[in-house]
Amino acid sequence: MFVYADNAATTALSPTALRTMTAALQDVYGNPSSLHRMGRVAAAALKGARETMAKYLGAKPEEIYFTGCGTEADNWALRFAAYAGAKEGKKHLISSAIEHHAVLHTLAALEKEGFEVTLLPVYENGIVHLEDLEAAIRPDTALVSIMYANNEIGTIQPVAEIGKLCREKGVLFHTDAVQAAGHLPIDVAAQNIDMLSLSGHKFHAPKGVGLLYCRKGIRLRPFIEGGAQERGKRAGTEALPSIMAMAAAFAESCENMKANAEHVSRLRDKLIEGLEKIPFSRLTGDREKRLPGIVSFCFEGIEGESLLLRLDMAGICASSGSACTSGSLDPSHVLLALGLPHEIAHGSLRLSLCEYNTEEEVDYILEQVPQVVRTLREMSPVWGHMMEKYPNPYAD
Amino acid sequence: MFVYADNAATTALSPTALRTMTAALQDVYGNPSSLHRMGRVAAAALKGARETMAKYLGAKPEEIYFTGCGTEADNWALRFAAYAGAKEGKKHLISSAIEHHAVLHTLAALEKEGFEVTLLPVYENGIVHLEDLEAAIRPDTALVSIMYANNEIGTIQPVAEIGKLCREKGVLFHTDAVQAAGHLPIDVAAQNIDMLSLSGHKFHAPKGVGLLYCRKGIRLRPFIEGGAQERGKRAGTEALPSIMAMAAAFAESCENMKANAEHVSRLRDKLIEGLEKIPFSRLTGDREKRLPGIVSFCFEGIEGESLLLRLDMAGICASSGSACTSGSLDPSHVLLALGLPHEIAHGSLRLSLCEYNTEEEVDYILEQVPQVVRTLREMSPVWGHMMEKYPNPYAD
Amino acid sequence: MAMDYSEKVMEHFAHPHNVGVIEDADGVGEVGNAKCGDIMKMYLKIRDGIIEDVKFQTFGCASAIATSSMATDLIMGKPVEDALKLTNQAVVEALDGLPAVKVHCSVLAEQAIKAALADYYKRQGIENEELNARLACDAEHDHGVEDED
Amino acid sequence: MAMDYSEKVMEHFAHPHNVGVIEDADGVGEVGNAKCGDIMKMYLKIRDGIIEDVKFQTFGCASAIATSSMATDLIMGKPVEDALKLTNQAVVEALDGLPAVKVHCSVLAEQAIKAALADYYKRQGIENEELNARLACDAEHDHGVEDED
Ligand SMILES: Cc1ncc(COP(=O)(O)O)c(C=O)c1O
Ligand SMILES: Cc1ncc(COP(=O)(O)O)c(C=O)c1O
Repeated sequence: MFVYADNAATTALSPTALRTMTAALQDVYGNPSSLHRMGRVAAAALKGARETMAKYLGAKPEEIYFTGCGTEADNWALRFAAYAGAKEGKKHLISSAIEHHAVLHTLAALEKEGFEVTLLPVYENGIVHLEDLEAAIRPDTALVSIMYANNEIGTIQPVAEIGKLCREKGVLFHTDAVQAAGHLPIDVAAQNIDMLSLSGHKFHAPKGVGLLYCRKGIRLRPFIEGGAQERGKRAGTEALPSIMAMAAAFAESCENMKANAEHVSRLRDKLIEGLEKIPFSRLTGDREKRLPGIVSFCFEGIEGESLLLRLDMAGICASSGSACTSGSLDPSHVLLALGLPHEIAHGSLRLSLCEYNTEEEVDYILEQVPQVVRTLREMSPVWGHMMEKYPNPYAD
Repeated sequence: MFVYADNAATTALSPTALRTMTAALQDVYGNPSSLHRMGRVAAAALKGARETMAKYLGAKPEEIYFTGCGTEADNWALRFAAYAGAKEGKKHLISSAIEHHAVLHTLAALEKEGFEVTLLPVYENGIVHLEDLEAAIRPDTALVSIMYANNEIGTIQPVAEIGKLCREKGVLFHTDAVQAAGHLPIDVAAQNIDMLSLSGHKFHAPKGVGLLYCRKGIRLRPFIEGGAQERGKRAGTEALPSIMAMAAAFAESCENMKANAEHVSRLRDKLIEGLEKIPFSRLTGDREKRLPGIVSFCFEGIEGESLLLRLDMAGICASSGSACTSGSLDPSHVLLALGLPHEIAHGSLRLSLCEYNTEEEVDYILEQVPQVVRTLREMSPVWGHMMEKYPNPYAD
Repeated sequence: MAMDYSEKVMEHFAHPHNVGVIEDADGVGEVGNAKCGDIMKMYLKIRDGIIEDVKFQTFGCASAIATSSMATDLIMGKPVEDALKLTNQAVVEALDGLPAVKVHCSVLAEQAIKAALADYYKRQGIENEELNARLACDAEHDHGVEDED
Repeated sequence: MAMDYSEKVMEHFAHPHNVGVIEDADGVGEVGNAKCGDIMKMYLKIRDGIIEDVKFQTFGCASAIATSSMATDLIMGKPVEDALKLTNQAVVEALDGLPAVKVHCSVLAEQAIKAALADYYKRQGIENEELNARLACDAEHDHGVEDED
């Protein structure tokens, strides 16, 4: 059996997105900046895609700026807000400890440039506390950037409440909604979101396209300069077929959001229940406030890459926040931010589902994971040491 | 008849690129960073594409950094070189007056940040003089950025000679090869190019993918930060299907470069000869040192947008450097840099061909353009004023 | 960006009405300059206070040609007083709108007609103070690019 | 990036040789630590200076398991002197290479075997100065990520 359960890393194209994309690649090859008929067709398609994205975000078309990926949108939002703030003497930035590297590494770079960064803690369940945010906001705070949903543990942040607080305090609020878009409701106006990043390939659109939403009234400055594309704010010939496919996929995901979420979260909960039966296992991140598709666990005594590759041998595509998957010494900063010790964080597994996954696949995962975990534990000296202290659950 | 003659704006996908792209969109959906089989397939495809691009650039695979467009590559190269130079007290940048806005606007932004910029003149034929460059290089010059070939008038700069001079002077050399790539031979090693930008959609690859070549040994810093993609230098999930299609299209363009150039330049020369017969017309840019596909003219007494839209009505897709196509007051900076007066620069037309264009299409263009020019002149007061001074060539 | 011209604009651009020269015109006006990329020249034939004929020559973009064409349509056969009241908004509306960056063309068309009318008055020995004042103050027409925020 | 493991590595990872515990081992060595994500434990059964049996337990990534497996294969049935000469390069070569970021696993495998041998010597009342020195100096194994420039 083959099971793709790594949808938080990237998704397969939806049939709709594929159809839109292949048609566009053949027929809509004009440059939207060109005045002739091919250009006008392209410009109209671009306009349509912009309107679609805006509609499902609760935004205005002129608040949408297409980018090359979610990371670019994150970099853009942060650097823009930081430099705009600095001009008014505001050099303090607030974010959370479990942001994606697209945010954290940019913040680190800004820190080197003289900005001050506060990273809010997330506690054991992986969610920021509003009181912490309120306490952290200072008169010189230029930006609050808190992700909508986390990519490793799937936890959902109280974005609307954060938006409200930031609006009250007069602080710009950006949210990295790369994992949320297409999976959780977004209404930038109702949620008081000033800027928002998303990336197509997390909701069955192609890789290499994303967007930044920026509320009208904010004098956004370009990050990539050149031609007059995107109202002069983001230069570079638009990746039109990808943009069109993203709009088609986003519309589809939003229209089916409720049904998808029901189906996927049922599978998720079944997986969680099943995997919790594995001894010395623990769910990471809040049980309730999590993305419909994300199941994240740590299994003591084993290491994530081995687990992953053994599952891959069994036909299951998954992911891990283990250091060995990243080539660095430390396991994922997200798992460490939950207060998990290194040795436990190393044994992490993320299964991320989408609406294409089936109950049979979940059953298959539930058959395989316990076996693989047991096999690896049986060759693990760490597990051996643990079994000197605890009764061996595998002893027959 | 329908004739697409705007290939310098963007090209249609080649059948090869389309095939590669649609196959990849369906089958290679894994994230190259993922460890499981889908990720490994994706990583292998990425590696293959990188090797292909490197091979046809005369570069090493580890010198290739994929980007979201040519503009991003230009922005990246310039900002990186400027900031790296500034650390050594070098705050002088050299470029040319006819660069693309991706370069010029970035330079303008850097100027505001305290860098000093020298723009070399290009003279009547649109080509920089080496002596000017040599004279402009100072001990504190951090970068020379000269485009390989110009997008409006097609002129080719003496890149190898510039590279040699820069190497001798110990100055970093970047070239915007967006218009050259796939159409002119590139060998970064032989031509002493330190950094080079290109964009897929100018050689029948999809829009939304480009690359920066950066010579090994230069400590390139990221422009977009986040994940560890592209050896930690360019974060963001790779646009893999687009990258694969770009490699396929680039290989094809390079393999067929000679044959294509022969075919296309024959068409180009026929067009030039034919259009020169139009009274009060002039070719812009050097006659010999120009891209095989670019035909650029100014027709006195008329304005480019009207010309363009009338040609469009006749089924011909073309482009113009007229101010009215850009919404700005001044016509193209490129035409002005040639010393053309505003009123003449406003009457510019660019026809850009590719290997898909045919002789019949050229004949059709040669039938239509003179008619349209004449019609517009007959309703132009400027032409009327001219005809008070000169004998009317249209008088029967 | 690609221009979003209405069908009306494209119609008038493709088949402009009243193109040409009136050799024995009663009033001629030319505005704009080639440096900026648009010049309009209007010719009026006026009898008994009625615009009997109007023709134009235009160097410029599609919307410059279309607004010239529409403006001549709007005043053809009308009393001079009506022509004096022609506004660029009326031209824009009659064309079902113009892209923001092209509105200046309609201003130019209005000015060209007024310049021709001023010329007519002048030849008649009449000083139309109001018209001259208006023309002087319009002269600095704004070609500016839209800035959204 | 996705790891580029050789087929040999994947073979040994999927079906590691000599996994387990030797209850009455003559030498046992454990190196690495859980914080870094890899621990290897080696058990040796030695008779007449020959390694009669060797088993391992490993907590770690695929290459940690594969290098443990390969390292035990390489010393199984060999004289102790040969085992002492085992280098991490030999393990890497026998596995047809390792990704650069994973070479440290082979170092760990070498160290685990040497630690087990040191334990064997100690139990035998023999001080192997050279071996102890080597172990002490290896202890700070480098887990660093490759930096290309
Ligand atoms: C010379 C030149 N440089 C840079 C660019 C920018 O490329 P892209 O639009 O793909 O970002 C272009 C094309 O528009 C170009 O012709
Ligand atoms: C939360 C989050 N932010 C940002 C990104 C970056 O998106 P992309 O890789 O498309 O640039 C990702 C995905 O990798 C993500 O999960």
